[in-house]
Amino acid sequence: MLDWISTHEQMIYIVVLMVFLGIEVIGRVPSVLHTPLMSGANAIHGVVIIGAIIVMGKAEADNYVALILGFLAVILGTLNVVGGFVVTDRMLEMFKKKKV
Amino acid sequence: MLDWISTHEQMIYIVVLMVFLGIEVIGRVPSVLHTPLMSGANAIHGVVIIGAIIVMGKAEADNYVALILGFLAVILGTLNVVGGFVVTDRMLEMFKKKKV
Amino acid sequence: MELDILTICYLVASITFILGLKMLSNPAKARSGNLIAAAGMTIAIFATIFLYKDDNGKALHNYGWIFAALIIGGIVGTLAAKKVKMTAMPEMVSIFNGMGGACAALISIVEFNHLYKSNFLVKENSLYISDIYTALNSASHFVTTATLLIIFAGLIIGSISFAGSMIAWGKLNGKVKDKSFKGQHVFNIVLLIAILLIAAYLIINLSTANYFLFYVILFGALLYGIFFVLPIGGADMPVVISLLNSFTGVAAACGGFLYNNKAMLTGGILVGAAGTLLTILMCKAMNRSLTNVLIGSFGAKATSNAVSSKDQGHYKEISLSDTAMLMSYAKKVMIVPGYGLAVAQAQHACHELEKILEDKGVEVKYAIHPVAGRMPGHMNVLLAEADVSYDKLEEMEQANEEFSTTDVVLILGANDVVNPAAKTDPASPIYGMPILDVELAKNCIVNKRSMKPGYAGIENDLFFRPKTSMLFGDAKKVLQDLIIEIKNV
Amino acid sequence: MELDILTICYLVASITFILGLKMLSNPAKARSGNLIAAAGMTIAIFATIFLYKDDNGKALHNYGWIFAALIIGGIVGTLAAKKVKMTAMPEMVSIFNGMGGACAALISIVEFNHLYKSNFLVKENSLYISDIYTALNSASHFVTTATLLIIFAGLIIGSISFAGSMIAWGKLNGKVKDKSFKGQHVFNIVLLIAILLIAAYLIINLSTANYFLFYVILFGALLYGIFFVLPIGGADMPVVISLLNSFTGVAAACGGFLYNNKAMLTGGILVGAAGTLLTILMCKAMNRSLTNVLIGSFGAKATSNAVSSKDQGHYKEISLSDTAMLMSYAKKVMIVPGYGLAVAQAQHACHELEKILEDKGVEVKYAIHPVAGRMPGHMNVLLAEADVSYDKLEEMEQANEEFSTTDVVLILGANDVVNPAAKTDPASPIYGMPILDVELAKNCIVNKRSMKPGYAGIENDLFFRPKTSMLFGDAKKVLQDLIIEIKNV
Ligand SMILES: NC(=O)c1ccc[n+]([C@@H]2O[C@H](COP(=O)([O-])OP(=O)(O)OC[C@H]3O[C@@H](n4cnc5c(N)ncnc54)[C@H](OP(=O)(O)O)[C@@H]3O)[C@@H](O)[C@H]2O)c1
Ligand SMILES: NC(=O)c1ccc[n+]([C@@H]2O[C@H](COP(=O)([O-])OP(=O)(O)OC[C@H]3O[C@@H](n4cnc5c(N)ncnc54)[C@H](OP(=O)(O)O)[C@@H]3O)[C@@H](O)[C@H]2O)c1
Repeated sequence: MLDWISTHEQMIYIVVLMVFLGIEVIGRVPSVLHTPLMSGANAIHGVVIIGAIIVMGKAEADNYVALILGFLAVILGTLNVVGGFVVTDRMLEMFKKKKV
Repeated sequence: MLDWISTHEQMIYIVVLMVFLGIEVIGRVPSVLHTPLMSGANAIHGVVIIGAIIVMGKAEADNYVALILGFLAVILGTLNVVGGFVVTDRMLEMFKKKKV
Repeated sequence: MELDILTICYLVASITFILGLKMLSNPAKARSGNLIAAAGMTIAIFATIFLYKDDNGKALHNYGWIFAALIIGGIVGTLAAKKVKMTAMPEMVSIFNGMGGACAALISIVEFNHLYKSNFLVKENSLYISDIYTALNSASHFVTTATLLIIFAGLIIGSISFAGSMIAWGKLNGKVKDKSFKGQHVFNIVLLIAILLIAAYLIINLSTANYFLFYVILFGALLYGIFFVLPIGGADMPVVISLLNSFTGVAAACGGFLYNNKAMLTGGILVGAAGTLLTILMCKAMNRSLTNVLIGSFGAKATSNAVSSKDQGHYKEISLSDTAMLMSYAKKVMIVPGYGLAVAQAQHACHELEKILEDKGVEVKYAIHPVAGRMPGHMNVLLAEADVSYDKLEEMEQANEEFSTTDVVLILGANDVVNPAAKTDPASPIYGMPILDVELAKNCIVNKRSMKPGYAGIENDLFFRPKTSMLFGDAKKVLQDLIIEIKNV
Repeated sequence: MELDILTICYLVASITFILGLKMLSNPAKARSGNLIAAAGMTIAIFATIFLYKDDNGKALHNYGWIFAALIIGGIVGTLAAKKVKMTAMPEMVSIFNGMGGACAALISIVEFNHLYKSNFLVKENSLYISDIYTALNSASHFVTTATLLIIFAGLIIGSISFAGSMIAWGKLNGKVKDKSFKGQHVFNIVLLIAILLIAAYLIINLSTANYFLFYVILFGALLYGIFFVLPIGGADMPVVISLLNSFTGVAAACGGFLYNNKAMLTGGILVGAAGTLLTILMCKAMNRSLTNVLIGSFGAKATSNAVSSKDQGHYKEISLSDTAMLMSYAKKVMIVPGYGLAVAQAQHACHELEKILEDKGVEVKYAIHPVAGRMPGHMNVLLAEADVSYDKLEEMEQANEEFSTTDVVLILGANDVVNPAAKTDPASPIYGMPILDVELAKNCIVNKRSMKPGYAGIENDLFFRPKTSMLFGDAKKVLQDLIIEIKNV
């Protein structure tokens, strides 16, 4: 366990720092932006699609489980990413006049 | 050069994230706290003393240059750390009644 | 070389995620922030497809499949997101979030099979496992344990997020009703513990004998997701979705560990942290605690209150024609939209009323409470759909300044956000929530269908105040009739 | 095992640094933030001493020396920090900052010698180099290059920061005067480029023939540090110190790379980034740009202005006795302290005046401008030293609201912060800086020694306004006489 810490020291640092950043970064969001922000964040975690792509791309041609599940995973991931960003953009359209 | 990037990927990440954090974290400091904040930050970079200690602690008994310079370095580093934190604390004493 | 470019692409992606999220929390930059993050994501995806190499330097294959999937997902996603009605967007977000969770779970399943195969069956396949070994750039068989740990985490969190989101979605569009049986919370906790225990057991000694338990876990997690969300009141779904959202973030981060992929790791953790904070902020905005939302005691209290509450004093009603009179001869009218307006889908009628009054030379404005409706910005979105111009919408602060100079306030299906108890009654569940001071105006007309309470499930003194008069009926219907009346004035 | 604990200690330290800095930027938590960071630092230091192992598992030795140094530094540091006068604190900070820079530079020197020795001389020593190799956990002779790069960066930045801080210190306590010769900026730039070129050359091909150039670089860097700060106006030293502060941070970070030490790395970068932003914020507060401060065009303009400025209209003076009268019979008096009060060290006299007036039943308050004096919070610190109670100090916003109800405003050695030009004259260098609206008060008495301009070096219309009357003389002297007069009223 302990030695795992020092072998993964840098990983741990990255995680800790990201946590701080995640909190700092949205610290002062006005409540009217809560929904778009949620939706934007939702699109960002669609980055999981990268994993799906790797699974898919590594699957041997005979390994149908991997192929099919991977295929599904990529579709779902894309839905998350594309849908997420588009919906967010549409929401923010609503607020654009605010900016002026 | 390029391969240096991927060998030090995580280091680079840590640096980048720290930069963001450094900026985010003091984003909203009121101008009356500028000086104490500067002083506190000044104390924090005294962490360089760790390097001085390592130099000192590694120096072979016959290597006078290392010993003397290392010795000096540790003293200076300590000055930075101790002095820095104490001064900051004194400054902030001034503002303590503000808190109430 | 290619790998280095890939690294850089990932770094860029991570940075765009941070910047994007930062800008998303600032009204002026939100939209470009979203686009920046999207750009970063695109880079990361294509960089992965073309530059990724496993640790034996093998590039990815099955490009056909990958692009097919990308295109399908892309088209469906875009269409769904474009077609959805403004007011149904939280549902959409919930679905997309579920997709992400499912994606994470699927990855875990596949990786588990790989790991299992390569560890216990065909050793010739061990090339692959060595792969994970190095991927986790660590030594010792400890790896498998760590890998398993990550895989299980991804599976459990992902599944919960998926199942939960689906239920949340169902609730938002009314397909699923609030259900809860006695001691459900106990059941949930037990279920969760059971899942974790089995997982721990498998991680320590996985064998050909017990590997099927993996699927038990999968099933258990899905079940938990369902029971976790079922009892929570439909109005709290925005909060729940935001929470599940951060879950999915963590699930994605697990993938990041699994493939030692920084883009996934940073993106996932970032959303995990930000999502959690956002969830808390959302609760604050309605001033409630997260636990309060999850244990749903609020909803419970609501009903009880509603029942127990006796009609304290008497309220006066006002006829359509009188209302028409009052408004046509007013100098300034403020409209306070609330959840009811959304339910009645009366935004267009409302806009029409506004125009007619303006033609009569009446100044009309809208007073928007930050948590009016069922999601932050709900009213902005709703009215924007009926293209009410934005300069007519006033944030709570400005609005409260203007009420004193207002002749008539028309409250359309709003209740809690104009409940004086929030200021006067420390015992009230909404005590402390800033509200719209409609009482400052000369007259105050409230349209709702009955005297029933709103979301908070509490009586509203306002209705019994001298200045206030009730105009019962469905918002849409009432507005349409009102418009006719005004025309005839 | 020990190494793992060390890692954890470092992680803790890094976190305390982040938290500490975050809390330092929030008035309510600042002090505890400072203590938290200090605690983390202590942990990091002792963890290093006792747990550090080089890559051959050798622990540190020379404990005697180390502790001796720690004790000496600790005692001297504490005493210096405790004894220093409140108003001299920026000087102190400057010194300590210089120490840090020097420390970083020394480390680079020692490491360079090691590296040089082990690379070009006694090969038996190569144990040590392998050490650095692994320390940088990378392959290929590229390492030495990288190591050299880091060492040089640490040396150059550290030295600049050291020399610069010393000059800044000298300026703050008046030992060093502003000096600049024609084309100094060009000279500086050339010098810097030269340094970098030599460094680059050494990094690429270091040999027994050219290694002495290392010391040329050291010397050059020190020289640059001096010439960098010399021409900048003494009043801008707080900004300069803050900048050098972030330099030292980067220098520390170099050490972090060198020893692959996360505490140094994170701490250093954190300060580097935060310090840079802080520097910019400081400039904003006085609304100037950083370049403007560094190139010092401000100071230049100042003198020119001062010379060119003709006395526009006439001002009226007021006698001590009249002032005494006016104040004793006033209901409310506001005192506006400025840099002059600090120069005259008149804070105690000022406090006494306040007490006497209060005894006479006059309400006395202080109006504190955020950038009054020569460092942010200068006035707070100054008045606190004469223990003026804090409820008497009003921030600019509140103060501006109170002036209208004030009978007499007494301006003690303040000038720019009450200069109406900041609001009216777009051409003025201080245009846009928020100021204290002393003109709202019934009477306005200005104490300064002459009609000379202040920091910004510009005329002040206020002095020529009907409501204003001048009370010339050194603040301390004037106040003491004023007190006597008031006693005799
Ligand atoms: N904005 C958010 O992010 C968010 C999220 C979750 C919860 N909430 C909570 O939701 C509440 C929002 O307050 P609110 O005043 O907007 O809504 P509300 O307090 O829930 O009141 C809505 C009122 O509209 C009436 N109504 C329902 N359908 C109607 C129809 N067809 N025609 C006319 N009236 C109708 C209802 O009374 P009748 O049944 O008698 O008609 C109800 O009293 C707050 O308590 C807030 O905390 C907000
Ligand atoms: N606070 C910060 O962080 C900071 C840092 C750097 C620069 N600054 C700048 O410093 C300025 C501060 O404004 P300020 O109004 O406080 O100071 P100021 O504008 O510099 O004016 C100080 C005035 O005090 C008078 N004075 C000097 N010695 C005196 C003495 N012994 N007795 C009485 N009067 C004396 C001087 O006039 P006589 O010579 O005629 O007596 C001078 O006009 C601003 O321009 C600000 O931007 C502030």
